[in-house]
Amino acid sequence: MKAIYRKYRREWSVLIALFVTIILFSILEPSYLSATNVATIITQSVTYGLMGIGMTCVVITGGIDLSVGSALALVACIGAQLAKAEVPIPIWVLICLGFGFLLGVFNGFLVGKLKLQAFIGTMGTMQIYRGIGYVITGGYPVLNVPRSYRNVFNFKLTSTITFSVVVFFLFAVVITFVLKKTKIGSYAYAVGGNEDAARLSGVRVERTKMLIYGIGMMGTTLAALIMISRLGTGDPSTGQGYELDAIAAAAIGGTSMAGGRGNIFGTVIGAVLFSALKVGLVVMGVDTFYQYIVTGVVIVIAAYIEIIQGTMLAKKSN
Amino acid sequence: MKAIYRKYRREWSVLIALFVTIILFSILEPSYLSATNVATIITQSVTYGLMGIGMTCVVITGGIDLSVGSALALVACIGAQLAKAEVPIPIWVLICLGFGFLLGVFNGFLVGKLKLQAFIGTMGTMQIYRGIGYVITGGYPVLNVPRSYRNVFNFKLTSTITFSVVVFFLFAVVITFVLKKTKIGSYAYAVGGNEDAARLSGVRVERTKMLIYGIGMMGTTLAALIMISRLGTGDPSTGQGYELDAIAAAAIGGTSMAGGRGNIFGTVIGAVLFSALKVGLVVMGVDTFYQYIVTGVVIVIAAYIEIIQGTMLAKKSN
Amino acid sequence: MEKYIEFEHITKVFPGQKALDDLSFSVLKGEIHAILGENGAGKSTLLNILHGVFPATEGEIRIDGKKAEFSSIADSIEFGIAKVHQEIVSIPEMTVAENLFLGKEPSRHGIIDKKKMNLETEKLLGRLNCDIKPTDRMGELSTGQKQMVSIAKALETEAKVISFDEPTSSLSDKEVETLFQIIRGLKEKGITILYISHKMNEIFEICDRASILRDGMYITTLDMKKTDRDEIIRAMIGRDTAMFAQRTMPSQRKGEKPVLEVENLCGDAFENVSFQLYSGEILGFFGLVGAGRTEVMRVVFGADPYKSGKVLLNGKELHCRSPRDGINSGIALISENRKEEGILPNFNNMDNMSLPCLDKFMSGAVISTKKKMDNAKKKGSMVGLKPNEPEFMTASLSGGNAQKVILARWMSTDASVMIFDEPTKGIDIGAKAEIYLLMEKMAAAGIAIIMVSSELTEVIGMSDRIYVMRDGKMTMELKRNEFSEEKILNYTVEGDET
Amino acid sequence: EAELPGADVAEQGYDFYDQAVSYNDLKDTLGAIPKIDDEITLGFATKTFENEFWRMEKDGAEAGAKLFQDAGYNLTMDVRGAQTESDEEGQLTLLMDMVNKGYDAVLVSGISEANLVPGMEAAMEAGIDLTTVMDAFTPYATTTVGAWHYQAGVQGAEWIYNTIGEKGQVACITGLSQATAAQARTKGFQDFYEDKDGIEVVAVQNGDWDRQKAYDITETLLQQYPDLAGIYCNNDTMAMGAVEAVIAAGSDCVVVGTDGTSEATDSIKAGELDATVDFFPNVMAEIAVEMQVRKLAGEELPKVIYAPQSIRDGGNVDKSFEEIFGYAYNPEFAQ
Ligand SMILES: Nc1ncnc2c1ncn2[C@@H]1O[C@H](COP(=O)(O)OP(=O)(O)OP(=O)(O)O)[C@@H](O)[C@H]1O
Ligand SMILES: Nc1ncnc2c1ncn2[C@@H]1O[C@H](COP(=O)(O)OP(=O)(O)OP(=O)(O)O)[C@@H](O)[C@H]1O
Ligand SMILES: [Mg+2]
Ligand SMILES: [Mg+2]
Repeated sequence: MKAIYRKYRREWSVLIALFVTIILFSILEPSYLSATNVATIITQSVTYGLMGIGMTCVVITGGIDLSVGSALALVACIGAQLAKAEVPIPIWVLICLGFGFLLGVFNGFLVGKLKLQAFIGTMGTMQIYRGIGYVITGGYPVLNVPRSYRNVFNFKLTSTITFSVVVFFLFAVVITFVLKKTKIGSYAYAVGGNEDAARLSGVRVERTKMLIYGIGMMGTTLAALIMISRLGTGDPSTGQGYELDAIAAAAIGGTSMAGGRGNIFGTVIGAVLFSALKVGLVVMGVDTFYQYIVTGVVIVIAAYIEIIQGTMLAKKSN
Repeated sequence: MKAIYRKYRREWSVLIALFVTIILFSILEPSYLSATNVATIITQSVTYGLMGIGMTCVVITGGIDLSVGSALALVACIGAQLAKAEVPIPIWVLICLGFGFLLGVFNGFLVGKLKLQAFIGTMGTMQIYRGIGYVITGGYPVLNVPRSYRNVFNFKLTSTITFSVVVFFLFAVVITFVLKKTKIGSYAYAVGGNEDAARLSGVRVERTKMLIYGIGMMGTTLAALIMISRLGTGDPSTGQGYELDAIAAAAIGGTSMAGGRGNIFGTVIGAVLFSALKVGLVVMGVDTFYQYIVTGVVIVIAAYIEIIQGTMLAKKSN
Repeated sequence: MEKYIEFEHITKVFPGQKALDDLSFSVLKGEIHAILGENGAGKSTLLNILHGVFPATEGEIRIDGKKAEFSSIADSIEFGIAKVHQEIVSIPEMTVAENLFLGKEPSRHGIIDKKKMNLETEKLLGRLNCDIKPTDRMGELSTGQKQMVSIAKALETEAKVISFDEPTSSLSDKEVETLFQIIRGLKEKGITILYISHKMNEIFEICDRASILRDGMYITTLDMKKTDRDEIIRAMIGRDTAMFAQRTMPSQRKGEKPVLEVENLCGDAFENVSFQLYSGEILGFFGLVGAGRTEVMRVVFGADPYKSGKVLLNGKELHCRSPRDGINSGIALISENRKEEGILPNFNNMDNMSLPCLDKFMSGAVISTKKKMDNAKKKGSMVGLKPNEPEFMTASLSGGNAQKVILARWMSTDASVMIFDEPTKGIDIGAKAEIYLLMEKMAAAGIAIIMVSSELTEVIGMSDRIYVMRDGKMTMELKRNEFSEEKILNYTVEGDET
Repeated sequence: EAELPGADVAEQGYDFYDQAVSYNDLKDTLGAIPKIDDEITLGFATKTFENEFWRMEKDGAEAGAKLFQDAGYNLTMDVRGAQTESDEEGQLTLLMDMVNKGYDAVLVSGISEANLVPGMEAAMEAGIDLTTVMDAFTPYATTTVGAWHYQAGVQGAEWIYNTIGEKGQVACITGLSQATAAQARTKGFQDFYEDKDGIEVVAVQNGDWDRQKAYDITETLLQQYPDLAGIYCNNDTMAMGAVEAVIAAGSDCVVVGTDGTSEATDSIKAGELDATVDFFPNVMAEIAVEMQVRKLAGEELPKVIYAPQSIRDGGNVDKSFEEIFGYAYNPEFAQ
């Protein structure tokens, strides 16, 4: 038990933060825990969660991907255009995923092969992807995606939960598996932990980065497809600043920005925590100006809980 | 000569990128190199440059400060309010600088003392500072700052150059001196280069971080004061996304996001490069959508020039 | 002489691990006091507590009768305690002088006097006979050179106590000699010195007394003049052991054709290096710090590019562009620098061991934890890892045990050519013997072994042949019957080129 | 699949819808507002309060609600804003919350044309009527009460045209946003000059709705085109930045903004900003509330109602709404 606790202490601390948030809100506003509201929280966490999972992969290698918000918009526009062109649905999904993967691989190429700093390289593609999105759409949202395409990710499982939630959890499971059980996952952690040592142990660092940036971008691609489904629109200006939310979900979930450490479960909880917080502030009708302050304070506290958790644990076992 | 070249190769590469940009633009649009236009480029680089210099300090310690955009707005609002309350000018400047310094020190406290990850800690204060700015102003820009205050940083030296440019270069010189010649500067590099080694050598890491985050925020504070001078207004919603521009200026200038490496000269050139690019795109009347793509490509190329520069040099010196 | 440093009932518990257990002894003023014990006995932990790196769980330390409790390293340095750390910790982007004076720069009003700093550095490095410029970037130095700088760093302070945690692990005898002269000079000035080493001859040469730890407990303190090797070793490991670097088997060299041939290889730090390696052979490479041995091995392995020349494996030319290529060809390189190039700090022992050859641990497309674990247990016990727990984080191991994990990693790869760069660096005396035995067994199984080492006794004791390098050039090849310390040392400093 | 209420508007484009009606024309055809005795809860999911425009909308909606309360209606109004200009998910969250809470009708000002879709679908399913106020036209709402963006661009362009003597260089600083309003305003601006030979449109540049960026662009443009005669900005915040740059350069260039925020009108009074296209956001919101109540009472209304908008310059900045349009907003209640 203690061993399990120790192994997952990062996940515990963000779970604690999540529970505290939920309990506080439901004391302050009993309707907070209504079924529809919980469904809203989960549904809203899907976008950040998927993007956060992808970001976690990239951050584990010691990198970062600032282009995900722009890529979200670009994939959404192209996906919406293809859907309006009535591309057969399975091919549509595959093309979009493949395209998203390539956007990620290009980032990985800049960072791994050309050795650009991840921050600056993906800041460049953040602009490039955004620009391409505007150019191909002329700046206008791609409207009226046919229902059949919208239903792919958006059909209702219950009255309030859609298939997108399943996609989210499936993606989380698959990526957890990839990170924990496959070679590429091990290599990702190795590269993030100590790049030189990894290279000397035979890890092909460049290839690993390209693959991982590609895999990570699949999370954003799924988020884009779900966005098309939910909104029926591909909007070239959407997703601005989402990269920070994705990073926040990962970081709150215990992923170290220095690389080598992080896991998907923590990120998922981090995304749900974020969503629970946002929904809570809205349900309570907190003034938007104060929402900033509350959000900021919660981020700091959640991050700090993780730190004191670590210290307390070290003390207790003495 | 060669030694000088090697020592400053990072600065060279960004200088090369700057020259290439300028030459390209002036071929395409001869009026680009007019005296007034050059003055415009320099004037417009002041905000990003000052914030970039501060960011460089923080990044050298291995950190990052995402809160600078919000802090810019907060300091601008408070500065504008104090100016309207007719606080004596020297005291006004000192209070603002001190207040900015404290905002930075608080970030340094979270990162250094509480050991939060810089990314997540300053993402928290980014929200908090923004919220405070809105709350104290009620969301309204603080208008009609008296001329006497506006003239402090904005009086004209020539028909086109204002005092703000002098402030920019003075700040660059002072911070260069601090980083290269003083203990605290040396410690900043040491902490960023290898925090353990620095601590084992007796460097007080926490104190160093608090001070450096504080010093770094002075750049943002000066940018805020200059903004008040130029616009006559303290706007609580300004500065969103400026943190990325500040980081870009630093990174283009050769500062490593991993810490331990970077210098002010590079950042200054990086900021001017950015400004030259922006002005150039406007002067050429490039379509807004394509501006994104061009900007992204220039970022990537400028960063890549630095890399190939480094490799070529390493080869040649053998 | 009076008691100067008193350790009183020191206990230190790490999560899930008791590193020190109610330990008490004292050190006299102005003596050179050795702290001995097996890997993981708690030596570094004890010094780290003394230096304020972390606090003791229980107990206290008194210096000069006063309770010494440092809440940070900066405090202990201010108090006058200096330390050479076991792992080389330096700031690669800064110059040698900046590293040396970090935390205590000569300055006025916070402004650093760089000129003075460089001058002092030059003087200091001169005293240590090292060929390093104050303005060199730290990251460009070889491991041994970095070690010299960290020693210089401790000497430079005006400390009352200086402790050395395995200062000589990458140094050759020549440099060690210089270091000892300096340490004796410090002792004459009345400075108290704590000295950790696994090299028995050093202890006898320089130390006055030795305190011995075993499993975190204090065993005894011995006077070096009244004791001998055997007594010390018994106290350390509780039994007798043959620990001399001595071959137990005759040469296992097989075949007429070399397994590995290197012809006129030129790289960044060496020129025209040629040698042959035969199956079953243990080939020694000796040289002073910075001679270029590490560079040659990195090129052969594929970690660095080369300018010209050839590397042939079993007669076929190799073109290793990356370590992966080297590994796939059956070459393993155990790097000398375990912290920067060896350990993945975020991995546990089994993951650290399995990284180069994950293919071996797959069931289908999935990595099998069980296979990794089995391998880790097996290889861990072969190298005498303590604790031999596959899920223990490698970064929390003692220095010597971390080195053993790296050995175990490369033994997991089934390579046919094993290159050991300073293989016994930091390894305790009992385990050393086991590792020597292991190398012999590998050789007997037909593996070709290169052993780069700065320890002359080890090179002479274990090798079938020895190549000597100096300044990036091969200076001599010696057959076993030609080995002599004198000859070898001659070629390391001023030998003619072969 | 059922046709959405505003599908035909979407087809033609909000700014070009052939059956759109201006409130100025509509008001006389409307009768007294029918009395509703039931309790009414209205929501208003607006954009960010960081922008004064949306705070004015909020004030207007609350003032409108007050009129009804004073007239004896049992009406509650809940106005909430998204956190930032790009907080699309957050705005959806608050719409969802209003739907979950079972409001009778919701006024929406979407950040983008699409970000509120799931919430609006849920609202339709729950039989909650929607009215779009001002921004981001969406076919889910039965009625849209907002500015005629295209016309605003034309008005701004025309004012500049007349002021600078029908010839010279002009420029436009746009906002790039989720809502296509900016593009409609810009198009109106450009279309107006299409056949004006004396005018050269030298630049159309994105200022991101940001004061400092607009300042920088203006500064650059004035260097390149020292004779620049007029700048039209897609909103007032950018206009305020542009005006400072014009003053700093000592240029005679005129600056026209859009929105009619207090900052802009104050600046016009102070003689700095030249003009703005005022949308009278307070009145617009009051009209929207009125229309929503009428719909709840069962009245049929046009799908697109353009709220009153007018150029404000030095000549009429001190005039009230009534002085400008010849009537005061003062709805008539049935007894
Ligand atoms: N940070 C840590 N966390 C957990 N255990 C630790 C940590 N540091 C050291 N230990 C454990 O404490 C014990 C003593 O380690 P220490 O480094 O003091 O050994 P040592 O005597 O210096 O050995 P060596 O000769 O190999 O350097 C070891 O078992 C080690 O695994
Ligand atoms: N990364 C590097 N960049 C530049 N020079 C280097 C680098 N690594 C090593 N050198 C230089 O190459 C020379 C050979 O170093 P190498 O590490 O091969 O020596 P060595 O014989 O293994 O000695 P040591 O025992 O000190 O490791 C040294 O003089 C060193 O300064
Ligand atoms: Mg040790
Ligand atoms: Mg070596």
